[in-house]
Amino acid sequence: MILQPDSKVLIQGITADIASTHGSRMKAYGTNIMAGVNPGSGGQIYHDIPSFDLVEQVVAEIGAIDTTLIFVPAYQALDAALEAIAAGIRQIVIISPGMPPLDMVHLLRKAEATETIIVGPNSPGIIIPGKLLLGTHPSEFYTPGSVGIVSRSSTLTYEIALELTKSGIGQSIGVSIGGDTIAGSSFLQWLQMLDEDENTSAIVLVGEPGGNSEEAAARYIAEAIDKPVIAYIAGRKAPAGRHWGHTGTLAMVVGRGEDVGTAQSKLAAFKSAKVPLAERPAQIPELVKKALK
Amino acid sequence: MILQPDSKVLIQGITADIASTHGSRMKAYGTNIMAGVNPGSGGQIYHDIPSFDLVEQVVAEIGAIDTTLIFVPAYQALDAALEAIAAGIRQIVIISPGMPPLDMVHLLRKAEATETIIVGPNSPGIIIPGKLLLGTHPSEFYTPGSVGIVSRSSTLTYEIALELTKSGIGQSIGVSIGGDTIAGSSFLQWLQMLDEDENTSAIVLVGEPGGNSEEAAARYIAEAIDKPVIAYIAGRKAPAGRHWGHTGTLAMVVGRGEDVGTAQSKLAAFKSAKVPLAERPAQIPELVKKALK
Amino acid sequence: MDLLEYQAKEWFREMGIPVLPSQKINCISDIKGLKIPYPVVLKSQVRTGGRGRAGGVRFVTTTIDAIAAAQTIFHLPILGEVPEVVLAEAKYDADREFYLAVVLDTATRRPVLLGSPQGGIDVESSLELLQQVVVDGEFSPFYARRLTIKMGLQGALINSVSDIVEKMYGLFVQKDLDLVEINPLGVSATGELMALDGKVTVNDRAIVRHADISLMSQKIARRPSGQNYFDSLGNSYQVEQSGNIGIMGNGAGLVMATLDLVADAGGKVKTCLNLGHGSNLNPSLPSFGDRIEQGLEFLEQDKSIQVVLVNIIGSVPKAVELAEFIGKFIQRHESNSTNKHRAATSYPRIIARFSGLALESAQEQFTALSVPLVESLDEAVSQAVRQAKSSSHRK
Amino acid sequence: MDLLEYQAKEWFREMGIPVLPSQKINCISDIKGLKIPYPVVLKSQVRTGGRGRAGGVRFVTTTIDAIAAAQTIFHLPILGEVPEVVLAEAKYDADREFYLAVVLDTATRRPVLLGSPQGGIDVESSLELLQQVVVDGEFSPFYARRLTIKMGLQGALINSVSDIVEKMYGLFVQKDLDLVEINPLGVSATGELMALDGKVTVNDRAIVRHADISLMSQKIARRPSGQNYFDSLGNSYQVEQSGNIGIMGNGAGLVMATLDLVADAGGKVKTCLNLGHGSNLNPSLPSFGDRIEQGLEFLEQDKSIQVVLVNIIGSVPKAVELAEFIGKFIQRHESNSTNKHRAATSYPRIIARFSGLALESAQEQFTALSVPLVESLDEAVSQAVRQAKSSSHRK
Repeated sequence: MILQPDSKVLIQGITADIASTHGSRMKAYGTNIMAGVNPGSGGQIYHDIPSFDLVEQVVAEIGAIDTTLIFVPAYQALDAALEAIAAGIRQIVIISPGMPPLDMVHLLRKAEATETIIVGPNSPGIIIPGKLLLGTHPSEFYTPGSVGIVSRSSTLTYEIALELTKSGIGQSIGVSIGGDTIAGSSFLQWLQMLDEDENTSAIVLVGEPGGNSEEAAARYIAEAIDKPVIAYIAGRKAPAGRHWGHTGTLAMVVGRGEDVGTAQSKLAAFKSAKVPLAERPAQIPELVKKALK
Repeated sequence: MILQPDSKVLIQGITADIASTHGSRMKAYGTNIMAGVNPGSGGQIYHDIPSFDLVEQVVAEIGAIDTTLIFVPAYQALDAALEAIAAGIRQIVIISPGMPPLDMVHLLRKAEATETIIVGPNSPGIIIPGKLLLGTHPSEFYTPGSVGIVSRSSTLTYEIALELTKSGIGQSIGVSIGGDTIAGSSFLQWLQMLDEDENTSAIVLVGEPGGNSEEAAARYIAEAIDKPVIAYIAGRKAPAGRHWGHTGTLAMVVGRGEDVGTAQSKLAAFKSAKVPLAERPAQIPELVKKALK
Repeated sequence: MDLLEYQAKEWFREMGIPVLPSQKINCISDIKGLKIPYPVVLKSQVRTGGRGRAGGVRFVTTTIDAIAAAQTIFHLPILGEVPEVVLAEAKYDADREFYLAVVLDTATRRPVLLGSPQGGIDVESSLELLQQVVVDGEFSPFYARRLTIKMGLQGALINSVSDIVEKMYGLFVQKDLDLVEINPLGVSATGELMALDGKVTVNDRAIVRHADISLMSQKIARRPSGQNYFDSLGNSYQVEQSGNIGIMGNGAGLVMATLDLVADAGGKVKTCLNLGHGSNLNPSLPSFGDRIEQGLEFLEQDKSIQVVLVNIIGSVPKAVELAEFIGKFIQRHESNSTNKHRAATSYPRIIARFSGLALESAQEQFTALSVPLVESLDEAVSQAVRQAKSSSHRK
Repeated sequence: MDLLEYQAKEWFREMGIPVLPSQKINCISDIKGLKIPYPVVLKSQVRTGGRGRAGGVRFVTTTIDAIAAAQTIFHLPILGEVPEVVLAEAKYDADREFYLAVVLDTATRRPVLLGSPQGGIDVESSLELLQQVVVDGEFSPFYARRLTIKMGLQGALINSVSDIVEKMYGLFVQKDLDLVEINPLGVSATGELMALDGKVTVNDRAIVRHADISLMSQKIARRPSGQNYFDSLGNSYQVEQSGNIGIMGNGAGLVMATLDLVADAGGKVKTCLNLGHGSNLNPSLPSFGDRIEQGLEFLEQDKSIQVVLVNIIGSVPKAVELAEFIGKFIQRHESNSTNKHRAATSYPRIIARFSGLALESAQEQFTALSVPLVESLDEAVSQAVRQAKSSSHRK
């Protein structure tokens, strides 16, 4: 993934308050926000960001775009992403929550065929503290350093970043793959990227009940990741069966209501992968320090 | 396109009379018919051709297939072709007539993405006289030689082959791209292939009213084809507007009922490309002889 | 298959494309039950174009006017077509008129979106304004927005017009269309949109897989489908009103080549029939033999046809089978005929041209039928033309 | 959203999946109007499983039997759920029973076709027979045939079963499902197929874009949607029946982390609410401020909740806004309350944890409200637990 501070960034759905507000925050953070898109708003300016009607018009006028951030309403997100792919954009962060999973299935078929990276949906995106903000992470919780945070949550990710920052541990990156059933990028992809990233020396993985991506991540860490990883799983005390929409339904059918998707299943997976587990957010800094010794 | 006599060939829809009859004729002609497919007929034998339920079972048992010939009913042809593509087959001849054009649009998007060649639909396929029969051409009309025939028709192609054969002129290939609105392969592709084919010394192009593929072919011949080409267009006397389903509807809308798609338009295109035109099938042999002098 | 305006608009309504309140007028007395307030526009429901110029669209303000206008329209043929239905529709004052269409393009082999900011009757005079967007990948609404931008639309019209294009594309795919056209799309001063006239062409190949469209197509044919294979459009066509030769052949290209040869030789062709493939994959089609017999019966009905040239090439069917099929037809008509003299039979003279394997084996059968069997196409053509010129009229 | 069996079967019927003749029984008197001939099966329409074992499915041969059985079923709770409707269905003698499903798989991120030649209640005991086919590309019927081959089917069953799978997939995509299951699919001795029981789960995210499903979901909620944001499933959940702490936070993960901390510290949590994002892209959602107020009202209704821990992190909203929202709630309840003594208010004690910019600026407002504003999560948790242990019961 191209995450250079000077990479060119687009915002789709620029007319939404949240989009233009965060657009101007990203600009202030140094992100190279080139333009916004909203059909019917071509020629207008939002928080100093020029707006276009179509993504292809932006590319025609400004040149190739590295990353687009999608802020459009949930049912329009698929079309916005397909429009970006058709215009040659190969990195897409979908901020919008509420995308129906079958829209994601459709998008991922197209993304895989075109080698496009999708982060999200329902994700605050990516922050490289001090360098680049691609999304809605509140930058005040982050400080530059060498710990990578990979998560499925938004606010819980900030909480972890804050704990690290308070303990004097900076972060190399904070990324949320998004809290939805079907996510574009996976824990595995990010673990691999951070394992290869020379600015990252340790990884904090934050999980929660639902699906089986944490279990897959635990196995992958044991097999392929050289850097130290600390895991934290929220939801140990959450009632069973209530998985906040994360449920891996195939697993539920095949597993027939067994332990699938529970925090306990995830904790067990990390335990057997010998990944240190934090019991609460405040415990993470000490485990990181210990791992980096 | 791989058209070796030993290339491996599959027949989808093997239970249709026409399929097994032509299958045994192709075998007799030397074509390497490996298997047939029909869901529910796995394990049975039709005219010495072993039948399977799925294309992927054939590939698993016999290995990669070069070309599949599709004989299934029109509304099932799209699925049969997609099944073949999913099983790794990259040359597909659709014999079936009556495929709705939007099914072809769907198939062509997939075929282009996977670099699959589609010949047809509504086509008798390809014959390389004396070597290979991939379709329903009656081989008794053909004789080996160096003239390539490219056509949109079935029986009219045989008529031309017969005229050549009667005049002692053999054929290097006989191919029909199929008589439907949306055809998988184009005149342009075949002209290019035959221009590069060392066994072909002259090309006979057979056209008819409807669409604008003959006009495009005429321009392409003038620009890019080195070998002599003779054209014959049937339907000079056919009433206007009756285009036997070949009508290029975009051209009709944009051209608003002008000369689009008529035999006259096609004849004019070949004239201005300085391609010799036969007035009737029986005139083709002399024009070929003249061109090859 | 072309739909009538009112049928197209029913589909538009189902898809959520805005159309005016309207009512189908099947007979004059329906005018009295009109629920749309005057002023009203009455429109002849014919499939041919140029309806407005021909007087098929009339604006009326009272019931008396409406009855008079409807009477006129019901009796007004437009390019030979008299309407069975008149559509009564509310009047609409458009500020601007756009043109929108989705159509299949055989060159790019994809659907194409078309749009012009000058619709209505102007679209033909300003073709340079007609914008095209090829839907190369799977459709997504951004293709529709791309069209509106090319049309030069701005602001709210980008979304509202592309929303209609999206629905048109939905209809195009869902109903297997060759063409869906809105012309004009009325645009009011406030930006409200209205499909004022529409044209829909269903692809003939796809009709059978849509139960609703199959039903419509049977109604258009005005008889139960399948009575005679050549009743359905596409399998037969007329060439010259004054012709006296019928042509039957297996394959569209072959039939056209035969037609050219006959015409060049001075023959006058009345009707051409395409028998289609010798063997077929569609079990609901009549067999090849039945199609030959139905074709001969079809041509026999037309008393002006003196000679039928049957041109069959290929390996299916065999020549002996062909003799059999033709023989059945002749036998039926001979037994019906009281006068057994060949010179004055009630059915046309048949010339059979066959090229394929085992021609010789059928020669005897054809001789018995007094039907010449010819292998050379040119020879068969000249026999047919000679015969047609010398034939006396059939009874 | 889970559909009831009879609703699932209505969709099956629309798609052309074979189902038995059946009739909805809303009340006992409907039994007399039964048009299906006896023998009949009466089935409790509840969303929970294990209906058969619990006595919710009864076989009857006479009207008297049927009335008695229906009465029993209408009063029989299954895992706490009493049916509103009983389905009366013809009896079917299946020779074999298959299992079929289409389900979303989060691992492959694709729909998966599932099938087993041993359906019915056996499917759980023979999971090794359950075959899977991932629909990696766009669906085409060959995926369904692939499933039937993996299931070991042969001959005509390959096409007939894959035809049903194709229709299930059509339903899956058309209605945005998480799951569609037929279990069992009855197979008669002659190979005839019948969907004997069905399960359909609609994805909650997609409900709003289907007018028909939106309507169904409103009926299930049994009240006009949108009254309180936390009435709708997914935004709230109960933890411990005997708990006395409520948790509200912005984000599912954060709420769960807070719940774990409170429970670990010895607190008993009754209810958790997820406030969702600070700002949102869906204009039909209540604003963040309204959601905070609605959340407090929602928790206030439950008199066993003594303490509410509000945990907000991030930059939207600001701390001063949070104070405002909480203030509104308190004011409303103070003015309703006659007893102004804090120790015995009618609403729960509130602990506000806020982490973000400009925390200090709101400190004064919170003090005025007597609501502690805490920055550290651990500290907020221990205050909440301490408070909950010392609280007397609310009035």
